[in-house]
Amino acid sequence: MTQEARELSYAIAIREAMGLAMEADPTVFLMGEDVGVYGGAFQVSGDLIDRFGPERVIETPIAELGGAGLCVGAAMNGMKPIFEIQFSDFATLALDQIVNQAAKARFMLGGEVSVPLVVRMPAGSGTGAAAQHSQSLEAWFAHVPGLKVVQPSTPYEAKGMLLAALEDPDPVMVFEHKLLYKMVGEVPEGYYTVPLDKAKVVREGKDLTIVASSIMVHKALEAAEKLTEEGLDIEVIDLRIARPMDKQTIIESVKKTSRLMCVHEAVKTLGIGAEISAMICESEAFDYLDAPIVRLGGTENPIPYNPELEKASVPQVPGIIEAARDLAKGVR
Amino acid sequence: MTQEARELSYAIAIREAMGLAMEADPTVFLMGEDVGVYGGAFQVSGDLIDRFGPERVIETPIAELGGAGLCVGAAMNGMKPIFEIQFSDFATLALDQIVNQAAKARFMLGGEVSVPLVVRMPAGSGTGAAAQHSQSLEAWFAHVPGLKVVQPSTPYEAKGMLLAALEDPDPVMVFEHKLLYKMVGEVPEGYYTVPLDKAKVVREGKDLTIVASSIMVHKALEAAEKLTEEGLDIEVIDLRIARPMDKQTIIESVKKTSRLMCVHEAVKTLGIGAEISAMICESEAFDYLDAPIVRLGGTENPIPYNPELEKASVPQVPGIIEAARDLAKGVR
Amino acid sequence: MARNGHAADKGEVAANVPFVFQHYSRDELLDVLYKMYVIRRFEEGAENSYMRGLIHGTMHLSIGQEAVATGAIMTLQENDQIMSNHRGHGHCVAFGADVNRMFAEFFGKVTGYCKGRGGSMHIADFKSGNLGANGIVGGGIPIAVGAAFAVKSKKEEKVVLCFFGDGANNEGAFHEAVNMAALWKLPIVFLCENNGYGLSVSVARASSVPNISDRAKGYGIPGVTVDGNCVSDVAEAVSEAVERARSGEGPSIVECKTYRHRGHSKSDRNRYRTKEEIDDWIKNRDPIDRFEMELKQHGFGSDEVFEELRQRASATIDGAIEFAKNSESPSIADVSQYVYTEQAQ
Amino acid sequence: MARNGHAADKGEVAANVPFVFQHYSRDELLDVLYKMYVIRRFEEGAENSYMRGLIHGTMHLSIGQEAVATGAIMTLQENDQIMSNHRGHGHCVAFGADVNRMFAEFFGKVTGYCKGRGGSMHIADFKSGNLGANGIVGGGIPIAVGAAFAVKSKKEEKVVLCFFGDGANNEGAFHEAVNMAALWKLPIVFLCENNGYGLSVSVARASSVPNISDRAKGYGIPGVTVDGNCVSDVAEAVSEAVERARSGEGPSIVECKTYRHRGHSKSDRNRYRTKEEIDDWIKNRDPIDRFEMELKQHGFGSDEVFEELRQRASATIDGAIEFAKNSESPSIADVSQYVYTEQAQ
Ligand SMILES: Cc1ncc(C[n+]2csc(CCOP(=O)(O)OP(=O)(O)O)c2C)c(N)n1
Ligand SMILES: Cc1ncc(C[n+]2csc(CCOP(=O)(O)OP(=O)(O)O)c2C)c(N)n1
Ligand SMILES: [Mg+2]
Ligand SMILES: [Mg+2]
Repeated sequence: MTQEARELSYAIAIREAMGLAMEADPTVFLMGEDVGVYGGAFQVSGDLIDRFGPERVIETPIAELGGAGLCVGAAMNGMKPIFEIQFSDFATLALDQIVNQAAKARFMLGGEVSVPLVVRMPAGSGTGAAAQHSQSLEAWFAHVPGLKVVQPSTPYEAKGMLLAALEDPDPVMVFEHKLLYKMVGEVPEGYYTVPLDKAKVVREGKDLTIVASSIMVHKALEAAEKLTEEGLDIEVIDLRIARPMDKQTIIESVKKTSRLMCVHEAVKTLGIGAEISAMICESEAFDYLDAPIVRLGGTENPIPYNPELEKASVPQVPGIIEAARDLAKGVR
Repeated sequence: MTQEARELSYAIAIREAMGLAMEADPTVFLMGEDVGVYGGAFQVSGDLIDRFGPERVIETPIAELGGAGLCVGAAMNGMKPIFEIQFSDFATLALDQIVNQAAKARFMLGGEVSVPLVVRMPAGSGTGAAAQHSQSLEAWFAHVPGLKVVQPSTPYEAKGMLLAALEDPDPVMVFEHKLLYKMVGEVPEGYYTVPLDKAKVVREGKDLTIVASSIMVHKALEAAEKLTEEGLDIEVIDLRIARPMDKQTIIESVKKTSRLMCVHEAVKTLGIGAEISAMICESEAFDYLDAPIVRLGGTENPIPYNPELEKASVPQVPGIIEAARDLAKGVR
Repeated sequence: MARNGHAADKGEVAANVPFVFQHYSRDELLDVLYKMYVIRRFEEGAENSYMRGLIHGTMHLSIGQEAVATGAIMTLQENDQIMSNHRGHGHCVAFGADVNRMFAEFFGKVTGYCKGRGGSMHIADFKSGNLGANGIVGGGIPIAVGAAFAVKSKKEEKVVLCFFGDGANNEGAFHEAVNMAALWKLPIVFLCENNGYGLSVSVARASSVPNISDRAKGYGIPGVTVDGNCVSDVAEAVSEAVERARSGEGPSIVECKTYRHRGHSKSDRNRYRTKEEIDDWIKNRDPIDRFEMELKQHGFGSDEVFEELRQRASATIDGAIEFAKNSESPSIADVSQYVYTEQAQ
Repeated sequence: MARNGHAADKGEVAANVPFVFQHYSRDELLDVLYKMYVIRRFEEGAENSYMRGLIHGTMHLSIGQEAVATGAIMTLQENDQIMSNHRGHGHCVAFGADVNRMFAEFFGKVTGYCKGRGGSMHIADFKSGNLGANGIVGGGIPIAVGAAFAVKSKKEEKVVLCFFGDGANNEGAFHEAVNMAALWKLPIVFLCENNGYGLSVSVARASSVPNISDRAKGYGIPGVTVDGNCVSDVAEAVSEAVERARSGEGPSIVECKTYRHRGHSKSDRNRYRTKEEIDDWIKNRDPIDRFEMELKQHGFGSDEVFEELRQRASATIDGAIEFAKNSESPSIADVSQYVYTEQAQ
């Protein structure tokens, strides 16, 4: 297949990845609520049901724990399940199977089994769906040895990381941001993978490093662009993978810029920014820091329904600009 | 009642707290698996069933999600439930009720309801119970606005913090360390509370601050004691509450000692040490740091069954000594 | 209102007179009809406001299911409680909520039931005993059982009526909660509003039994299935279950077969249902049409009476939308308010 | 071994001859008895090693339940799979595991099935088709259904036999998994080992139905209850369910009523059971005594034959304990091994 680039939406890029994987490997299947004729709550599976039929695109009853467990068992028996949890908030119902079973099975069985399970979860706020449909819970999963946790920020990453996840022998949690589903971007045709262990410098700069994840990458880039007007040259890193974290890329950047800011949508306390900050403090980059590390994250509340409050609950471009300006200009 | 001190075990101190609360307030009840005639998996409820009968000490079927939900509903309807989850690992099954319901109900309903739920969970490793019965998951809960998360480290705290939790109008998660249940210590008679917003300096020192939680407080104290032989004067803080974190006590200490180490049993990545480290970096204490902040936490694996591997998976006294020595002596 | 009124004395009546006509007065039944109108107008008003961009987020309309909410709730007594779910506007209205505050909530205003923090999926009227909608399918079921547990603990006389969908019965939460309620004979009624689909998945493709009430056999409790578009059938089955619950005999499952006229939520293209099926339910099986007809048959109303009630309902909803529009938005500075209970120092 | 052998041809036999004596040869049945002995000795050996401090952690002994594991597993064919649970030693042995590697696991040695990482609660013999024990009550049930899903997807002939306890049936995982298995007619048999208690809570205090097999009605699948201390009754019910599963008709629940002679785990003071009850089961209803008697009645064995098998079982277990003792412990440096699959670079 050619690797020619076209523009695709994030949702369709994911669908394309699933389709390619299912074509190539008969053990791949998609399971989840409303993934069939409905095409998925966010229209990600779309027409896969027409292409692969109900034996490979399986609509479950509303039963997240059971569905996850089914996928764990199928994975142990040689299949490669893609389990879609309709909103990542509902992973709270499936955590026993993900954390106690999938993540630990290989270890508990002394390496006798692998669980090649991919869990896809729409996450994040911005749709007015309030507190039980808007959380960003990736930090929970990143706290769990045995899991890999990825957060694609573009259609390109969405496709390539999902294909990589499907090649991976271990359980991979894919957090897809709902507001990105409609984002359009270049996506090569055919099969390619984006490795699951590398962050990506998406904008080079020398004054300040922003490590952002998921949708915040775009907000950070926008802020960085605006700040060029003020003469600031900001480096932006797309974290891409929350576990295992690519420490080296961040360390190198901080050694260059001497200033670090982390931006994520999850609640600030114990969000991934905490780990990045602590990790940098432990690393050789600590000595290069010219200012304290700054974290921007969600405010300490559930996501509210009111749209203005909702926006105020997660970092936005003006806030990033302000924080970056303060950080870049203030010298300690 | 007199406030005379006696020696009690951690388990019995908890039982005493439950008994006092149940005597004082008819809306308090204890619910959980095997909390009745069996006396609880760790013999914490003990004879409460004899004292208060099966209407207030309620054995549930094995159904953590349902049990948690029942307690949420009872709390909304004016009761004060103590829900015992037999091992904190099984909270994975109850998280929807804890995180999506209990933690958010007040917020989602605009302050119209409170959920005065106390969840008690035996946590931690050291009993040879392997990967699904040994986790330390408090960081997950500390990431959730709406919850309070406490980790009593002594019989005194166990009783006083549980009584405080039962006075609290909001959901409080109490992580009890299994290996502490038999620990004996001074416990005043009668009713007293330990406030749920203050860490505690358990040993004063000037060379280095160790912030430890739960059982690690004792290991840190032991390490500190040993290091006096080497002329080191170590301050040890018992974090006590993972959410809301008492930042001020830690900041003050770091301003004094200029060196910080965090020790917890949970997996290091995204354990509470990450938050402490990041918080200090953001605080005025950053400028006082003479060395990078060090974190000691669980290794990046599930808890293994083999006892030597199990021990190697969480911080132990020799490791704390070594890390503290390095940190205290190395100057950057 | 029927909910707060008393059922008419049982007298000697012909066996074929439907339950509600035996037990409720004309005024009470017209009030039920009025509530059905209000629900219908409410949902239409919400839909319209949504389409005009005045309401954001998502919402689940109960148009076509009005007989379940009203028929079930009319059997309750003053202090009884309900647990609603994501498709809860009708429950809320039937239970007597103030539609002004409901609309204000949808508009995200401080005058809303949740002060703009909850929206449609978390609408509640806690103080009156509506324990609230829930964004988690099945999530309310254990909570409702817990509410019933508290009722029993406190030796109160209340009953909790717990609404859930046909899709929800496949969640583990349902199983765990129903088992405990049955085991401990708690004062609760499990009311399954079976509208044929859980989002896009039909009952036949989601549940291994033809009727959700069949699940009752696995718990050793009564289970019945009734026509959910018939106010009287709903009320009859629910009142029996409520009586059972109140007298300490424990829970029942009452399954009400109904249909939602609209899509699941805003973004539904209805690819999983045929146009014929939808049209049939709208044209031939509308619960409001049916109840009007029955009222007429029993001489309890006329087109004029109905029209007047309809007008009143419309005016109420128009007023509610105005109220909502004119209410204040919450202040952004208060974004983290209500996370914890404010405690006196 | 019976599991790998073929059932004897059905011939003309008297109707009152128990199932296994109609369908299995003398050698096969003596092998079943032998396995029961091995399980019993295994558990005694484990208990003893535990008491002597050679094994740490916790374990759940199946003494008294040997007829369930052996009677159920003898009906399986070569490639069939089982899902075990926390009380899984007997399942593992009956399925043909190497007791040396089992003991080595309990001793935390690298020669153990889990290389010392899992211990009793995670003992598995994955490559042979024992998908493993589980520390989460009910946790294995959806996994077993998933295994059966894979079997069906790949159009294999296998059946999955899923063991779970009476306590586990109250978990939501049970409900969700059984519903899906029933809905999709997956090749699985749900075998409830009802030993009367989930830890300290009796079935009557935990489940709202008298028999766990009653739950089957709520899923529209067959449910039977048999004497779990009778090898033949277990084998008969399970083989019917296995046949049904294999022929594509879907799952069943087979409930086997049995009893554990020991406490729930190491630390159980048995306050929830009377001494009389325990003694009755030990003295009058021991599954091994009973099977011995039946074998004798059918002329398939004698005290001498049994004694020889017992000796052999004891020797096997003694050897296993020696093997375990003499095996190496894992290296501490490898503490984080097996978290992720090692991938060729
Ligand atoms: C735990 C959970 N899973 C999935 C969803 C997404 N979801 C919302 S409503 C719904 C369908 C519910 O079906 P049913 O219970 O029949 O109620 P209905 O919408 O038909 O009224 C689904 C799948 C959810 N909100 N919560
Ligand atoms: C999810 C979960 N809840 C609770 C426990 C603690 N626990 C272990 S075994 C057990 C009893 C299980 O009873 P049953 O299913 O009847 O099996 P049995 O022990 O009787 O063989 C309990 C409560 C657990 N391991 N997992
Ligand atoms: Mg429905
Ligand atoms: Mg049992």
